[in-house]
Amino acid sequence: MKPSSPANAALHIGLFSFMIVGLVTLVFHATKDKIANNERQTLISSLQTVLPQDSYDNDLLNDVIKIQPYTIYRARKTNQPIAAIFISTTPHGYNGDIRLLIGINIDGKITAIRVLKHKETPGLGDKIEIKKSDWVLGFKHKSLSDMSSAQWAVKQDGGSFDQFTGATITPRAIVNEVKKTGLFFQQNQQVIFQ
Amino acid sequence: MIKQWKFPGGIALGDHKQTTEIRDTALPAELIYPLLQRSDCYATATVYPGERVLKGQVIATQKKPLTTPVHAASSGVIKEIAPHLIAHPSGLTDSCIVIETDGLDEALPANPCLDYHLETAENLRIKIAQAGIVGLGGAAFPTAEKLQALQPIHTLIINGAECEPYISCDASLIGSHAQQVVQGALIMQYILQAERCIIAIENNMPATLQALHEATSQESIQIVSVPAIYPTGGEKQLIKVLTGKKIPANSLPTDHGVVCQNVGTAFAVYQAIIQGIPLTERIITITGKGINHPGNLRVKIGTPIKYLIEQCGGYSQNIQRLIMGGPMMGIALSSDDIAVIKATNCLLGMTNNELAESQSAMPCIRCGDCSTVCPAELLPQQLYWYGRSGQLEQCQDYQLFDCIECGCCDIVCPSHIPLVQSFRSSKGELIIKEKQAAQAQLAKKRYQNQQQRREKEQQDKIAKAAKRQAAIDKIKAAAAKRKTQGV
Amino acid sequence: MKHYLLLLISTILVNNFVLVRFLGLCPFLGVSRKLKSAVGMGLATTFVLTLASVSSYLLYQYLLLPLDLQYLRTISFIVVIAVVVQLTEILMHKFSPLLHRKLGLYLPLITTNCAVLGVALINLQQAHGFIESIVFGVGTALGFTLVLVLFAALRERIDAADVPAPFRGASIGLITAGLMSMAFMGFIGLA
Amino acid sequence: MQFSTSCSPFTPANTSVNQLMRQVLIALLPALGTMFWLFGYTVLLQLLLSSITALLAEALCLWLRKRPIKVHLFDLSALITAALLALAIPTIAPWWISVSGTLFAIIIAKQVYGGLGYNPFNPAMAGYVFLLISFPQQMTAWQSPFLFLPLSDSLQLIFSGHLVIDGLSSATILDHIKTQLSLGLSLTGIQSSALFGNIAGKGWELISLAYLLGGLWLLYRKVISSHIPVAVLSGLAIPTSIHYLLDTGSANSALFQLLSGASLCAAFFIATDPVSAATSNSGRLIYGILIGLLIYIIRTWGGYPDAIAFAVLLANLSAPAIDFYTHPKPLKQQL
Amino acid sequence: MLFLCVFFALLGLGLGYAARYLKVQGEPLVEQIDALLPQTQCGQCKYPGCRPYAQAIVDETAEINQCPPGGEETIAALANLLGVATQPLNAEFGETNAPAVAFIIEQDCIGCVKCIPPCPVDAILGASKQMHTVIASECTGCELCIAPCPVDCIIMRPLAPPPGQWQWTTHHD
Amino acid sequence: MANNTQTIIRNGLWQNNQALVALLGLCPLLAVSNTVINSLGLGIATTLTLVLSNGLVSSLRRYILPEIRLPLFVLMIAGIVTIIELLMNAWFYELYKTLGIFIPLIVTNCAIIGRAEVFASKNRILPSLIDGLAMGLGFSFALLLLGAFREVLGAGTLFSQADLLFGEAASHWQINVFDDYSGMLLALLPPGAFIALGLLVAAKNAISSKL
Ligand SMILES: Cc1cc2nc3c(=O)[nH]c(=O)nc-3n(C[C@H](O)[C@H](O)[C@H](O)COP(=O)(O)O)c2cc1C
Ligand SMILES: Cc1cc2nc3c(=O)[nH]c(=O)nc-3n(C[C@H](O)[C@H](O)[C@H](O)COP(=O)(O)O)c2cc1C
Ligand SMILES: Cc1cc2nc3c(=O)[nH]c(=O)nc-3n(C[C@H](O)[C@H](O)[C@H](O)COP(=O)(O)O)c2cc1C
Ligand SMILES: Cc1cc2nc3c(=O)[nH]c(=O)nc-3n(C[C@H](O)[C@H](O)[C@H](O)CO)c2cc1C
Ligand code: SF4
Ligand code: SF4
Ligand code: SF4
Ligand code: SF4
Ligand code: FES
Repeated sequence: MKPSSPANAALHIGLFSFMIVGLVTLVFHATKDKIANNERQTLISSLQTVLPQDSYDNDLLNDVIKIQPYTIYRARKTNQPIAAIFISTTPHGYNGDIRLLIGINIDGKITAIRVLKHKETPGLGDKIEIKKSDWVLGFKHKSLSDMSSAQWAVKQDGGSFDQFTGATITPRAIVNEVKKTGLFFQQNQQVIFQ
Repeated sequence: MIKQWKFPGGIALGDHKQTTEIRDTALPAELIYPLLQRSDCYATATVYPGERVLKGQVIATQKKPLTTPVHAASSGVIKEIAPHLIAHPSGLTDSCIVIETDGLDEALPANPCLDYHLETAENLRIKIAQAGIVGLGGAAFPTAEKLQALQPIHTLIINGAECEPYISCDASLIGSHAQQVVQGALIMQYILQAERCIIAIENNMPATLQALHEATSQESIQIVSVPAIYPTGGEKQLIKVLTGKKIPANSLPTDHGVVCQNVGTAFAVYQAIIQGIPLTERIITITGKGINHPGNLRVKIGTPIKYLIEQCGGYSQNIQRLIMGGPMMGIALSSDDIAVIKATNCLLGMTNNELAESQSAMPCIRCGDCSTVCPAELLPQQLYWYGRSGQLEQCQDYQLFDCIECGCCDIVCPSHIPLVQSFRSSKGELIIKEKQAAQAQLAKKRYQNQQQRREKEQQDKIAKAAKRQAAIDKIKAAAAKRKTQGV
Repeated sequence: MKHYLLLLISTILVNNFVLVRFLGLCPFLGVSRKLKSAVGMGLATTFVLTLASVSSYLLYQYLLLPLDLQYLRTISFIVVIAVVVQLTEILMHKFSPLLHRKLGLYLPLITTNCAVLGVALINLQQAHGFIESIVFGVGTALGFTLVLVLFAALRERIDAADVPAPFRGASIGLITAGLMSMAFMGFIGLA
Repeated sequence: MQFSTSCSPFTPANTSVNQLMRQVLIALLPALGTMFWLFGYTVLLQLLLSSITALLAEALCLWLRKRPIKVHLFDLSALITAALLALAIPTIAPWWISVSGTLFAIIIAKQVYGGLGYNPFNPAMAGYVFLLISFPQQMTAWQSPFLFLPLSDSLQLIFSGHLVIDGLSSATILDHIKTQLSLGLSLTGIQSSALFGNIAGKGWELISLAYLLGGLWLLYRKVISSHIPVAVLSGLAIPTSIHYLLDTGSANSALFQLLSGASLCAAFFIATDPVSAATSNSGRLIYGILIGLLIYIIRTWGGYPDAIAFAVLLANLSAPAIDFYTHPKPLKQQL
Repeated sequence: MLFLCVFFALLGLGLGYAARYLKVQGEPLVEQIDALLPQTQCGQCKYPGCRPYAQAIVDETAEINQCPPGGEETIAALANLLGVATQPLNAEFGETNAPAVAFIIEQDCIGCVKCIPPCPVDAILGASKQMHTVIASECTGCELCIAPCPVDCIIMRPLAPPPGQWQWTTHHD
Repeated sequence: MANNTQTIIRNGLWQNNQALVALLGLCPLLAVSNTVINSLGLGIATTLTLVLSNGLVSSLRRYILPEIRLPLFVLMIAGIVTIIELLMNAWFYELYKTLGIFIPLIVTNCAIIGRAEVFASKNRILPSLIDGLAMGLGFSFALLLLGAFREVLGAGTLFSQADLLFGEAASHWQINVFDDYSGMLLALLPPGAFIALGLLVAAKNAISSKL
C-alpha cells in the first residue's frame, strides 16, 4: 500500500468530519430545548419529592442560594418564604460521603428528606434509599423544637430514631446531619431568605 | 576432620546395605558387549565373527569422541555381531558383539609398571584410555577424558559415598582392596597434579572407614565421612559438601579445579597402570528380597544377568521387578536376558512389598515439598506443570536440564506424581525439538543452495542462448552485408 | 498532596477501572494470555491513557468550552484519542516490530478501549482539574496494568489446569476476573 | 524371565494427600472445641451443614466430569474447605448461608478450575467473601460469646430463624472498635467495654489460642512450613507496632491485632493452603507479608473490620505473579 | 464548528506525515514465520515451499493451518507468534504423518534420474543408468520423488530412533 | 467469507456472537446488565448504532483512505452515537441517566469498530446492514440473558423499572420471581457480572459442543 499524500488524508478527515459534525449539530439543535426541559423537569421533580408542588408558587430553580457547605432552594408562596430545600453532605457514612436532600418548613418542621448519593454497604447501609426501605419517611414532620436535642439521635444513642438491623453508623450519620441542617436553618433564616 | 558444608535438599533414606565378602563368579558360556556406550556414542567393532579373541584383547575401539575401547573379558570365539537386548531404559535391541567363551580364559600378556612416577602424566592418561576405563560410579564417562583438565586441579575427590540404598559394591571393594584403591587414587592425583586428595564415604560404614584408615596411614590422603543424606554421592553435591563450592549449571567440576572419581574407577586405574590389565571386570551388588542369595560379586563385564542370578541362587517367589542400579536412579529391566555393562553397579530384585504399591497420581497440590528436597534447587512442581501443559520453553527457563534425576522430589510427593518420568519426557521432547530444528535448518540451507544453483543455471542458459543468438545475428548480418555488397 | 494520593489509590485499587468500573475489558481479556505481552500492553496503554487524559482535558478547556461545543465532546475526544493511538502504533511499528505484531490486533483496539474515552469522560463528569486529570489518567493506567499483569500470570497457571471443557478459555477467564473483582471489593472504604 | 518396567525411583512415598488433609482436620479440633464451649451446638450444626453440602457438591461435579468419585472425594480437601467456612461464618447464621457459601466455594472457586490443586483462589475464603458481600446483614451478626445454646434452640435458630433471645447477637470486637472509633471515642474507652476480654475480644482470644495450638501442631508434623505463618504474622505485627508507637490513641497493639479476629487462623490454616499460595520459599515470604500488610491496611483504613478473607484472596491473585518474579534461578545466575 | 473541522484536518495532516516518514522498512516477520515451518519444502500447503507460504501468511492470503508436516505444533507456534487463536489443521491440505524418509529399493531402480530434480534438498544421489540412493540424514520426507519414479521403487520408511536417540515419553495425562 | 444472508445471521446471533464468542463490547455488557430493562435499552441503542455504522462505513468504503481508516470509522461511529445520545437524552431521559456514560461509550464498543473493520469495509451495503442487525441482535440477546440472570438472582425480580423505557403504563410490569427473597447482592455487583457472563459463555460452549 502506498500512502497517499498527507494533504489528501487531511482533506479526507476534514471533509468527513465536516459532514458528521454538521449532522450532529443539526440533531443537537433539534433536541436542544427538549433536553434542557428534561433536565429542568428532573431537578424539579427531585425537589418535589421533599416539598409538595402545591405548597409553593415561585420558580424554585431560580431561587437558589449557596451558603457553604449547603446549596439551598428557597420556596415561597405569594412571595412569602415558606420552606427551604437543602442539599447537604455528611462525611460520616460507613463508606464516605452521603448526600442528602432535606426539606424544612419555615417553622422548623422537616417536610421530608431523601438520599441523593451514598456509598454505604449494599444490603446493610443502603436501606436509606427510598427504593429499599421507607426508613427515610420517618423524618416527615419531625421538628427540632418538638424534640429535645437528645432525642434527635438513633435509639442506640438514646434517641428516638430507629436504626436498622446490623447498621447503626449510617442512620446515625443521617440523623445527625438532618439535625445539624435544621439547627443551621433555625439560626440563619434571615440570611437565607434575604 | 576437614570442614564440611551442606548441600541443599536431599533426604535420609533407609540404607538396606549388606557389605559382604566379594564372591567370584564362574565363567559364563557367552559374553555380550553392546557397541552403544554413553547416550549416542557407539564404539566401532574391530573383530569379525569366527575370530578367536583372548582375554584383554580389544574387540571395539574408540573411533568417535567420548567412546572407549572394549576388551574381551575371557578368551573365546566371536559368535556374532547382531542386535540383542541391551541394558537401556528403552528396552530396545541394539547391535552387540557376542563371544562364545572357550573356558580357557587365556589372556594377553599384562604390561605392568612398577613405578608410575617415572611415566609422564600424558602417558598414564593414554594407558588409562587404552584400558577402556570409564567412570564406574554410574555415568560411564571416559575417565581419561576427565583426567585431562584444562584448568589446574586442586582437589581430587574419590567418591565412595554410595548414597543409594542397597548398593554396597564400593564398600566391599574398599573392604578387600583398600590398598589398591588408594594406589589408584594416588596415580590420578599424580596425573592431575592435585594438591589434595579426599576419599569420601558415608558415616554409616564404620568398618569401611576403618579399612581405609589402615590403608592410608602412610599417605597424604584425607578420609572424610559425610552424612548419609541421599544424594551426597552426586558429584556436585559431594563437591559442595567437601569444598563448599557450588558448581554452576553448564559448567564442569574441572572448571573449578575439582575432579571427582568413583572408588571402583580408582581401583580400575590401579589395575591398568600398576598391573597393566584393562578393565574387564567389576564388582556388582546383587541384592533385594527378590534374590535368594544376595551378595557382592566380582563379575566379568558382558556376563548375562540371567547367569549371575543363577549364581546367586535364583529369584525368590514374589520377585516383581529387576532393576539395574539403585532404587532411586536405576533402570527397570524388562528381561534378564541382558548383559552387564561397565556402568552396572547393582542388580536389584524387588518384591511387591518393597515397591511402591501403584497408587494413582493425584493432581499436584503445590505443597512445595519437592522443591524443599531438590538438591539442584529447582522447582519440580513448576517444571511438572509446564511440562504437563506443553510449555517447554518455560521448562527450560526453570532450568529443566539442571535436574539430575535423583528422584528425591518423586518420593516425597504426597500426590504420588511420577515427576522424574515427567522431567525425562520433557527433556526428551526438547531434545527432539532441537534436533528437528537443526534438521530443518539443514534442509533449508540445501534447498536454498539448490534454488541458487538452479537460478544460476537458468541464467547461464539464457546468457548462453543470448550469446548464441548474438552470434547468429552477427553471422546473419554479415551474410546480409555480404549480400548487399555482393549485389 | 494527600488529595492526589487518595485519588491515585482510589483509581488504582478502590475504583479499579477494569474490575470495578468495567472499562477496558476487551484488551483485558484479549491480551492476557501471556505475562510478557501483558506487560507490553500495559506500558502502551499507560502511555496512551496519560496522553489521552491530558489532551482531552486541554481540548475541552481551550477549544470546546470557549466555542460552546460541549455536545461534540464525544466526537472530538475520540478523534484525539484515535490520533494518539495511531501515532503510538506507528512509533511502535517502527521501533519494536515484534511487540507491534504481538499486540497487533489490540493496538488499534486501544482506541476503542473504553478506558481511554472513559478517562476523558469521567474527568469531565467529576470536573477534574489539570493535575487531577493527569493523576487520574496515570492512576487508571497503573490500575489497568496492575490487574492485567496479575491476571495474565493467573491465566498462565490456569492454562495448565485441568479445567472442564465448557469452561476452558474465555469462560474461566471471566470467572477468574469475577473472583478478582470480588477480592478488590476488599479495598472499599480505603479512599 | 520378563519383568514389568517403569521409571525410577522405585521407592514408595510415605505421605499422601489424604494424610496431609487429615492432619489439618485434626489440627482444627482445638478451635472447634473452643467454639463449641463458647457457642454451643450452633457451631456443630454449621459444620455438619457445610460438610454435607461440600461432599455432595464435590461428588456431583466429579460425576458430571466423569472422574473417579471415590478417589477424589476421599482426599478430604472438600472437608477442610467446609470446616474453615463453617468456623468463619457467624454460628447463628441461617442454614442457607452455609449451604450457599459452600456451594460457591466448591463449585465456582474450586471445581470449575478442575478441582483439587488447580484453584487459584482459596475456596473457603472465596465462599466467605461471596457470603459477606451477598448477605452482609446475616454475616455481621455474631452470636454473643459464652451464650451456650442448647440443641433444640440451635436447631430452631438455624432452620427457622424465629427464635428471639435477648443479647443473642453482637458485633465482633473488631467491628465494634471500628464503630466506636467512627464516633470519635478513644481506644481506652472502648477497651473497657463489655465486649473486651483480657487482650482482644472476649472469648475470641481463646479461639485464637486454639488456632495457634493447632497451627503449632501442623508445624511440628511438617504439614506446613513456617514461612507463611511467620510472614503473615510479622506482616501484620510490624506495621501495627509502628502505628501503635506513633499513635497510641487510635491504634491497636500488635498483640491485640494478632489475637483478634481470625489472624491466627489465617496465618496457620488459610494462608498456608498450598494450592493457592506462592510456591517457592522466598515467594511464600512475600506472599505472607502481603497478606499481613493487607490485613493491617484494610483493618485500619478500609471498610471491612476483619479483612482476612479479602487479604487472602488479594494475595491469591498475586501468587502466580509472585512465583513468576521469584522463581530461583539457582546456579546459573550466581556465576 | 468549522474551527473544529479545521483542527481535525490538521491532525489528519500530522498523521499523514507521520505515516509517511515513519514507514517501516522490510518485513522481518517472514523470516520469523519461515523459521517456525518444518522446511520440508513439500508444497502441501499449495505454495512452492515453506518460505512462499510464510510470505502468504504475512500477506494474509493464507491461514496458519495449512502445513501438514508441521501439524498442530507448528500451528500453535505460529498462533503464538502472530497473537491469533490456534485452529485445527485444515484437512484439505493433507494430514500429519509420522516422520519418514524415502528409501530406494535398489534392485528395482533403473537409473532414470527422474527422481533427482524434484528433490528439494538434493538428497538423492545417482547418475543416469546407475542405481540411485537416498541420503537418509538429508531427506526431509517430502514424498516429491515418489510420483515421478516410473517403476515405483521409492518407498517411505518410518523413522524409528535407535536406542541412542531414544527418549522417555510420558505415560500419564 | 460466505456472504449469504443466512450465514451472516447465524454468525451474528450464535456462531460469532460478539459478546459470547468474540468477547467484544464487554464493558457496557457487564456494566449495565443488572436489570432486564437496562439491558434492553442498551441493546437497542447498540443495535441501532451497529446497523447505522455498518451502513455508513459500507456505503462510504470506497472513499476511505486505508491508512486513516480507523480514525474515520471512529469519527463516523462517534457521530452516530452522539446523535443517538442526543435523541435518548430527549426522549428517554430517565433511561439515559441510568445508563450513564455507557451511552457515549458505545463509541468505543469494540464490537462496533470490529464489525466496521472486518465486515462493512469489505462488503456491500445490504449484507453490511444485515450483519449489523444480526450482530446487534446477538449482542442484545446476550445482554438480555445476562440482565435477566442477574436481576432474578440479585433481586428476585424481572422487568423492574419498565417505565424507564415504556412509559408510566409499564411501571407495574415488574414480576416478583421469588417472594420474600432477600436478594443475592453479589449478582448485582461487579463480581457477579463477570461470573454470570463466564457461566453464560460456558453454557454456550456446552450447547455448541452438543449441537
Ligand atoms: C463488611 C461490613 C460492612 C458494613 N457496612 C455498614 C454500613 O454500610 N452502614 C452501617 O451503618 N454499618 C455497617 N456495618 C456495621 C457496623 O460496622 C456496625 O456493626 C454496626 O453499625 C453496629 O450496629 P449495632 O449497633 O446494631 O450492632 C458494616 C459491617 C461490616 C462487617
Ligand atoms: C558432554 C559431557 C562432557 C563432559 N566433559 C568433561 C570434561 O571435559 N572433563 C571432565 O572432567 N568431565 C567431563 N564430563 C564429566 C562430568 O563432569 C561427570 O563427571 C560425568 O558426566 C559423570 O557424572 P555423574 O556420574 O554425576 O553422573 C563431561 C560430561 C558430559 C556429559
Ligand atoms: C543422584 C546421584 C547420586 C550418585 N551417587 C553416587 C554414589 O553414591 N557413588 C558414586 O561413586 N557416584 C555416584 N554418583 C555419580 C557421581 O555423580 C559421579 O558421576 C561419580 O562419582 C564420578 O566418578 P566416576 O566418573 O568415576 O564414575 C551419583 C550421581 C547422581 C546424579
Ligand atoms: C495446610 C493446608 C491448609 C489448607 N487451607 C485451606 C483453606 O484455607 N481453605 C480451603 O478451602 N482449603 C484449604 N485446604 C484444603 C485444600 O488444599 C484446598 O481445598 C484446595 O485449595 C483445593 O484445591 C488446606 C489444605 C492444607 C494442607
Ligand atoms: S511434592 Fe508433588 S504435590 Fe507437592 S508441589 Fe511437588 S509435585 Fe506438587
Ligand atoms: S529429580 Fe530433578 S527435580 Fe527432582 S529432586 Fe532430583 S534434581 Fe530436583
Ligand atoms: S506444507 Fe509445510 S513443509 Fe510443506 S512446503 Fe508448505 S510449509 Fe513447507
Ligand atoms: S528423497 Fe524424496 S522424500 Fe526425501 S527429500 Fe528428496 S524428494 Fe523428498
Ligand atoms: S467494550 Fe470496553 S474495551 Fe471493549
